[in-house]
Amino acid sequence: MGEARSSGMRKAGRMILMPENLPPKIYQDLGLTDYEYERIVSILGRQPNYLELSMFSVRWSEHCSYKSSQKALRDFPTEGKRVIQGPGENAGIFSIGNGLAIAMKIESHNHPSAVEPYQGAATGVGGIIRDIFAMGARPIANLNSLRFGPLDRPKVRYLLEGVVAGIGGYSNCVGIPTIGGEVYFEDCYEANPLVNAMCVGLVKTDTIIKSGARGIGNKLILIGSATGRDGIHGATFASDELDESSEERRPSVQVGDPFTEKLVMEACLELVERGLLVSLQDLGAAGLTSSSSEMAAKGGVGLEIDISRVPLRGEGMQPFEIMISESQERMLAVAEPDKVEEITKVCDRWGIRAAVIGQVTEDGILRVVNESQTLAEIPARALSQEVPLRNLEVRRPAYLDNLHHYPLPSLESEKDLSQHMLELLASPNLCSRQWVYRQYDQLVETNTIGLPGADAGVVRIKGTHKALAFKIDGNGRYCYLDPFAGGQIAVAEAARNLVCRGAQPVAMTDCLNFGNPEKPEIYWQFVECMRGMSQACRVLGIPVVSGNVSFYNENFGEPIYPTPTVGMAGLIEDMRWCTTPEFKDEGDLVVLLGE
Amino acid sequence: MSKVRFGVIVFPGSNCDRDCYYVLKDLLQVKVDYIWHQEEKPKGFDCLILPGGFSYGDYLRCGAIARFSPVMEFVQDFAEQGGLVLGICNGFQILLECGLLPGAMLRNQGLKFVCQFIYVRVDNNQIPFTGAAQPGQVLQLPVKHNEGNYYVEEETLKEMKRRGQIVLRYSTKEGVVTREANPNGALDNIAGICNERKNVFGLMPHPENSSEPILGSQDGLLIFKSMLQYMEDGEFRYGGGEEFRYEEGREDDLDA
Amino acid sequence: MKRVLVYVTPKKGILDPAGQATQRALQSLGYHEVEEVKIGKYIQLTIQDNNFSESSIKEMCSRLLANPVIEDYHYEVSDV
Amino acid sequence: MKRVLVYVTPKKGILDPAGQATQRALQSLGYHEVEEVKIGKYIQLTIQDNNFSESSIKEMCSRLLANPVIEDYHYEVSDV
Ligand SMILES: Nc1ncnc2c1ncn2[C@@H]1O[C@H](COP(=O)(O)OP(=O)(O)O)[C@@H](O)[C@H]1O
Repeated sequence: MGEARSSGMRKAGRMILMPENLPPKIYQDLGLTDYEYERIVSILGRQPNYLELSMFSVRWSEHCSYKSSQKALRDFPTEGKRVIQGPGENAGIFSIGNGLAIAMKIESHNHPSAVEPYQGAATGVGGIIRDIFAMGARPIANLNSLRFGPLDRPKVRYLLEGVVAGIGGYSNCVGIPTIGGEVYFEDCYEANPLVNAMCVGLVKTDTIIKSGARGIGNKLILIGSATGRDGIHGATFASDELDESSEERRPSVQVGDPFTEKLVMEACLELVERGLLVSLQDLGAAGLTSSSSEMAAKGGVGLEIDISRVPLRGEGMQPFEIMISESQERMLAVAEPDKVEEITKVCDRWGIRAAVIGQVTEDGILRVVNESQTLAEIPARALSQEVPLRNLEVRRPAYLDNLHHYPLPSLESEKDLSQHMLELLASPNLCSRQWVYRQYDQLVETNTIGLPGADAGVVRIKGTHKALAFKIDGNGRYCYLDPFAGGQIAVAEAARNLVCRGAQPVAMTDCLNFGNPEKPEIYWQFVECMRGMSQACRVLGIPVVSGNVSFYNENFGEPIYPTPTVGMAGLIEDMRWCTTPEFKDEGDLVVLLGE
Repeated sequence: MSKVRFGVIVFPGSNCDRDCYYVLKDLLQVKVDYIWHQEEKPKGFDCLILPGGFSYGDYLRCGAIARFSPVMEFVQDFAEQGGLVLGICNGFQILLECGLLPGAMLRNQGLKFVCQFIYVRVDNNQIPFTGAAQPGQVLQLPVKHNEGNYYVEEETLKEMKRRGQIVLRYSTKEGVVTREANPNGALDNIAGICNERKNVFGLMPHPENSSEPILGSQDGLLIFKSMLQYMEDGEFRYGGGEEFRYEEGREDDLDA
Repeated sequence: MKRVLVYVTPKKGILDPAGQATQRALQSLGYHEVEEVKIGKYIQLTIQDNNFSESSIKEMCSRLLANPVIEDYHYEVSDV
Repeated sequence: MKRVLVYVTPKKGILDPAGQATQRALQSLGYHEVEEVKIGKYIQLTIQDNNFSESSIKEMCSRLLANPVIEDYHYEVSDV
């Protein structure tokens, strides 16, 4: 409260909020529509300046705002007796009894992995890990779901090798076992591979921390790496006037630093454990803009950020660059002023930076200042939650009619059958995945009682009799042929895989990979898939606790198959009940269940 | 409860520290504490463990930066006074970098991280870290590393053999040392070595990740139990002689 | 025979975690004069004279030896 | 300011798996003229003038930047 600005200062500051002479329609270059721009003007009651416009453009991007998918996503069942936190936080959480809970989430990093497979995949893993420890949970397992083009193309091999090495490089270094995943090869993913990373963490129910900022006068602390020009998108600086720097100075590919992540993770978990934080949030897409507006909106408060206090890595960074940078390995925390010293000590001990960059205010405004100069003032709630939702058209794609009358070639003789069997076994889509998971540390933390290679990965929970099985599944081909049934199958398959390990499926997370939703056929696929998945979840009684949507997975207008990925958790009450797939003894009966 | 007290050193980026701690505390129920990398004079420890993980991200070279941690002077002194020092994976790399053990690690021959269960044959059970093993006993342990391709100059290798410093070698389940059993290209299938005095031991496989039947193998426990047994016996009844005679172990011609 | 020395360095503005960690390590060893460390690759190629061409060298660099999205490279040619 | 360029290379006779793999990769991309590839590190140090000394550079190299068991190094100094 001590540092709340006097109204005099605020007025003086407001002077510079007058729009600079921005080129007309610069908002279009930033990816905003006419309608969205009008909304921004009416929210602010004036024209936005460039910084404000940049902040809106990244926060209201599809990636951050879910403006095309929000409505459809409401269909998912998200409640259940175990659910502690449904979608909407950094990760979903469900209870497993004994005062313990599991946080889980999936995230896609498809486009970055297509450009730089190692770093793209690595930073994808880094992002999802931060989502988990942002809830105060210690990550206990990673999984991943991968899709590539056919393996006979050198470029595809390069992507596959890089992605797998990147996933391993990051999770192995942070020290989280990768216990499962899937990888498929299909033409439609050739130029647009899918890299979905899932992380699960264990948390005591009474130390769960959330992102909503609280307590007027509390400090806003930026923890971790310095901020550079990472991931600032090309589209963001298209205007002549503002683009004095060369493209070279603005790398949009990010390099992961798993070592720093490990230190940031340990520091944050220690801070949470010792009760030093009020709230915690990771910095992901749209960097400070997104995380601060979410923290403020969720807490029903305002936040003031002084960009002069943000530790920087790049020289001469502009305010908008600081506010939208996607530099990795950073977290944002709110803490009471008298805890700041202690927090700094903990971070120092772990060898990472903690900088007080602002404070919680009463007025609901996200205010960006540079020392005493106000640079931006935006109602946090509007920025975070009032993006105009899109009403997209749906149309059943014409290809379905042809496909449904496709003549399936018939198998002729017995000889054919064994030949086909051999071909199937040798197919990259069915053969052993050992080549992949051998590159992942599956064992660190000494909990992995079900290794990759069987239906689902299993970790035991030390100090209890319990274990948890996790599986990630999806089948783009089915969804392409029938998105509704494909969605159902994805959920059912994950559930079956868990049951095969003796686990009761209890919660789900998902990652919905689709083409351009502005095409009615694609949006139809999306809506149908969602319907199928939701229905399967309802029937099986499995709530969805978190998820992620990735649109625009296309290459030169050719969309990928609709590919929802399902990540599911199953509870094994007694780890001795955990089952394995192999035939055990000679003479045992073999029984086929189902139709 | 045993009086022996273990210390597990925590470097920035260590990630098997908690695993070692768990095995000692919960499975073997012995006294164990973490030692922070910045501590210069920790007191009252009988055995030290440098755990696996990625100290300093393994940037530059595995173990290269960690070896300069303030705690490392203490480790050196401790070793010089005959204290038991165990380095696992990254810990082994740190021991190599600081010269407590001879040789260096190159990248795996396959250029990829390898995580899998392998077999190692105990070629010397006369040291404090393998005393509980039978001669030539085969252990099933996991490896998980990028740089486990052990290298040492030929002259030194000869000396090491003469003194019985080659302790573990990658082998088949039956204990035959073959090229196929070698997961990383290590010279002579070397998986674990000790110093001349036999009180410093480094190995690439992870005994702490294989110390319980439910995790697939409990062979790793043997390493920790050997150390404990040695400490409790309170005397050096192993590996005294200058010339070490390896048990006749089978070995395919690795040079072929 | 030609000897080609290729130098691959992290692009400006791209994070170089190994360089940062090494710089901190040098500082804590007492070399406070070290302001910055960048770590790249140093690749020595031995190439047959008869098939040598600068344009293939450039190709090798941009296709395989360096990743142009995050790395810069330059090279030097000499006879051996 | 001084710029010190440090070149760290695999010692003669030491296996260089990364170099070998790169050579094979170049061959399979059609660059059959490539006879040998060796991969080392290229480290750029920026050092304050007033505390600069060659002997510290040598120390940094032999203590930290290179591992004498498997690596050689050389360096070049220039003003910036
Ligand atoms: N990308 C990956 N990461 C980790 N493990 C993987 C990956 N791909 C496949 N696996 C593992 O390989 C095994 C076989 O994979 P898959 O054939 O997809 O399983 P399923 O037929 O049960 O769906 C599984 O245990 C799976 O966890």
